[in-house]
Amino acid sequence: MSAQFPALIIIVPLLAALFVNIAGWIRRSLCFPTALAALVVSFLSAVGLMGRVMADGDVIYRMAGWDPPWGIALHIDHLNGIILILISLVAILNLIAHRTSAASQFTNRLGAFYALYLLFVTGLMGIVITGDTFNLYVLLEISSLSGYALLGMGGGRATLSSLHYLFLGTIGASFYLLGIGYLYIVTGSLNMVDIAGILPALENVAPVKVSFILCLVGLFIKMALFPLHTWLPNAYSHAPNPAASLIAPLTTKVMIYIMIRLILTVYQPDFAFIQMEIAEFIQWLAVIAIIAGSILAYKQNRLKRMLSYIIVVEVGYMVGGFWLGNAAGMTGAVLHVLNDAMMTLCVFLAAGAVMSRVQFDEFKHLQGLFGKMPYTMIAFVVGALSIIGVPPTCGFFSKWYLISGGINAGHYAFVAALIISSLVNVLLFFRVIEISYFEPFANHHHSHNHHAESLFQEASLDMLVPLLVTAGLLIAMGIYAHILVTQFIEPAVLPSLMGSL
Amino acid sequence: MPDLLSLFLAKYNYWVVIFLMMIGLYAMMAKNNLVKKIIGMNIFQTAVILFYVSIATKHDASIPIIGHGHNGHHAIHAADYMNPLPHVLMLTAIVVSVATLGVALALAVKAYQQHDTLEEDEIIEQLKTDYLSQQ
Amino acid sequence: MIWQFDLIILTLVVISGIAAISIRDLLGASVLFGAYSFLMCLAWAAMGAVDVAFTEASVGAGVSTVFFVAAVFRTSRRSKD
Amino acid sequence: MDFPAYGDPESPASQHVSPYYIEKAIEDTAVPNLVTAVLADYRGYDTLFETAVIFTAGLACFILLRRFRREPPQFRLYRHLDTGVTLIIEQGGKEPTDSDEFRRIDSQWVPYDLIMQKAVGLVVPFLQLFALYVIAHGHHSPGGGFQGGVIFGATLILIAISNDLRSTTRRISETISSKLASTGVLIYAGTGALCLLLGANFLNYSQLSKLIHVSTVMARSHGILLIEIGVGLAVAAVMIWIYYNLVSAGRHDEGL
Repeated sequence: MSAQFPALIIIVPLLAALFVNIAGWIRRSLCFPTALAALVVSFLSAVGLMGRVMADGDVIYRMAGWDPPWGIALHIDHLNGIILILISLVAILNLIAHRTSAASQFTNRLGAFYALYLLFVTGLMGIVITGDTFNLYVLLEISSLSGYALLGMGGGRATLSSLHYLFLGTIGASFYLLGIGYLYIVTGSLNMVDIAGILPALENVAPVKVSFILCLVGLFIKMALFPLHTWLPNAYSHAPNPAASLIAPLTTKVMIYIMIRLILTVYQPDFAFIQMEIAEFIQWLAVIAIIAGSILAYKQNRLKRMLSYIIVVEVGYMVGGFWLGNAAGMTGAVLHVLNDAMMTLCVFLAAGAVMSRVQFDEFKHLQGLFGKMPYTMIAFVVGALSIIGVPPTCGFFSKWYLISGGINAGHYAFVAALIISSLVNVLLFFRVIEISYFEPFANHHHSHNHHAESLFQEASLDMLVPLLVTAGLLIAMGIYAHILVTQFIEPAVLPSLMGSL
Repeated sequence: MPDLLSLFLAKYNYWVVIFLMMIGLYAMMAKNNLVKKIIGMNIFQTAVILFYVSIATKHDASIPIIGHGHNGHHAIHAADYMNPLPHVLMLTAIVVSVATLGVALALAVKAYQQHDTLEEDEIIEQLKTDYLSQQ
Repeated sequence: MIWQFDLIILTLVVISGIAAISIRDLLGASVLFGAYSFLMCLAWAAMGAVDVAFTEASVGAGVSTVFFVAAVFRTSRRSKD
Repeated sequence: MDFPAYGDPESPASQHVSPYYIEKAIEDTAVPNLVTAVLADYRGYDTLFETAVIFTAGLACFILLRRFRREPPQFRLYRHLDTGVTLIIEQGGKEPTDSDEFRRIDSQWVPYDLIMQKAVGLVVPFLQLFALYVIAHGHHSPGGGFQGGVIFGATLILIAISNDLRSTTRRISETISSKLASTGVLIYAGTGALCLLLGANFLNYSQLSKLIHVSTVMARSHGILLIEIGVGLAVAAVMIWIYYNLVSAGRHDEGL
């Protein structure tokens, strides 16, 4: 059965999504267990697959038995193996955490919600696992469409911001499609490895350059790099919590994965960093993203909105670090993809737990939370420390790699931007922690409600356990950062660098 | 001048694609009405599809369906049939575009239910006044 | 594939595309978008992509237009631009 | 300009991968329509997710628009069929039953059109037959599950437009269309999973020959037919599902 792990990772959540949709009409109580079981199977397959990659090297799964480049092949190496585990883990933790709040929010539409949840995860896993450029586009659209629906469910601003996200996301995906079209014109192939074999021999590089730029612009829109970030804060901060804390940690990170995959596997670092002559420009773009994102985050007065702007900053870290083009920078970027997904999950889950009790996430409503929900706030503080980059947590280590990459490359502006944004993060989170720790619990938003005092307490257990597990993982990933780097990330990043630079 | 004209004619498919993409992008950026933006989005997507379809054509080739009576006695020459692969990809892309259209229209109808208008600036105005009244 | 035929259809495609985004009546815009899709389907059929053309005829000119009309029916017909 | 000219048979796009499909598709799958062969077999994994995209769109429209809370309307409109007079019954008034004499109508500007109803009633069976033909004949002519499914869905939408929304929701309720959509994708993914259980890779239809006793090539051809049926079912169901939600803005009471 282990030969079928790559198919199982994708197919089990897809089948479960279909069952859950039917179950939603018949017995709603079946939805959650089915979804959980499917994601656990997916997670275990991903772990098993990673074991195979570690033991025997890259795994290639030929869909329908056709050899690439004629058929579609799934290609798993160290890089996407670890990201597959990450995606399924985040999806499981968030699913458990929002079991009760989803059941109370979506009532009649619960089956559809879980089906979309699973389709979103299927789409992301499919993007990560596939070795075919066009298949990537189809799965990108699955995850995007389910994402628009999940984000647009909330009332108020959510609808319009989701529609904006849809417009920009469609433009981004169409640019990507056009990019691989140009690549197809000159190579005649869609398989990533096959294209990589053809590209170096081409004399005619203009279409390749055009295709690279088009793919990059499309992905920059989808990953919300600074000037193209406008859809993100609105879409994430107004979305319902169960959806926001799934989509916020994963979408941008998977888009960055696509960029890394295209550069490492398809276009080759040599072409991307040296021949294209845009590395400098993109590094500066990343610096601007980091600084501008930090400033915008500072101006917010709502928790989820502030966290959304921090995502924009983190995208700047990863893009900038990767485009430094040296081993430390790329290792840092990949490590930060893993860490940032977990820490974003941690803070969004904490925000969701707070909002499950307080209903609002403006800073002024957060007073006295430490006394009322200590465990939630401890987890929030761990997440905050990790985003700031304080040593025992994992955020420190990826920042360390990013900074040393910046110093190696001699790009001191990037280093300075990293340090400044870390300081701004200190201010940002200290402000939240100060309000929630030092200011006494104010009764003003409950004064009209006599039961408020008794209702207002620590978050429910099924929300608290995944939250604390996530916080624990942040520390564990920090302590075992060197294992992550030497066992998983360096085998993924270094060989492609050796070949070219 | 004839050179330029022949250059244009040999590659006019690219020009039409670019022109349609610009129409689509213009509608998405400059138009204020949500349904207009959605129409623009669809035009943008069909432009990409046109691009793929046009790279599949071959002069003096037939449609990619192998005729009846062909039972393997004589070899099939690839140059006699058009390239089927872009057609396959674009079938998928059309499906994706109608799916996106459905979701976009659903969001537009939902926005209309909330704000009673399809004009984007009026919706944003309403959201701003709501936000200020909350403060 | 006859290039004169192609060129005429593509010109009509461009014209109906521009018309669809510039007309003020949204119901008219929906119908013009249907015409745009149908002309596009002709262009693809002329390029030999019969399956794609068939799909566009049923999806773009058929169901998409119905969806547009349904959405316009539920919202408003007027547009400021 | 470094781009290949329009219609150039020597362009790299037509040289590397695609000649294999053109020359080998009949040998491998016994399907003369190359597009169907590539779509459903060589790149069947793409098509599975293409169907899943449509399913996602159906779910998305449902979850965004559906309102289960039913507010009774301010008034209902009934038309006296013989005279064409429209009755406006305020809330709480005595409503006539649907009969040959009176009929509930949705809004005043949608005219009751006998010719339209009867004509649609006449053509719909033929259209549905054509849709089934398109699904089944995708191996040999343009068409296939997706196109046939859309046409089938469109015939149901046609009934909804020519009569009223209720006449379609009575036949195919929302629940059924949702379940059918799931079932359609399930047929596709299930066929793939069956191949997986028979010991081959996912979607490798040649393994179906163990079950139906034909050659592996014909097994691929039959496998393609099976998944086309799944696609057709899913697409037809999703099209009417989306239409229900869009046209009634999620209330499913009245429509175009």
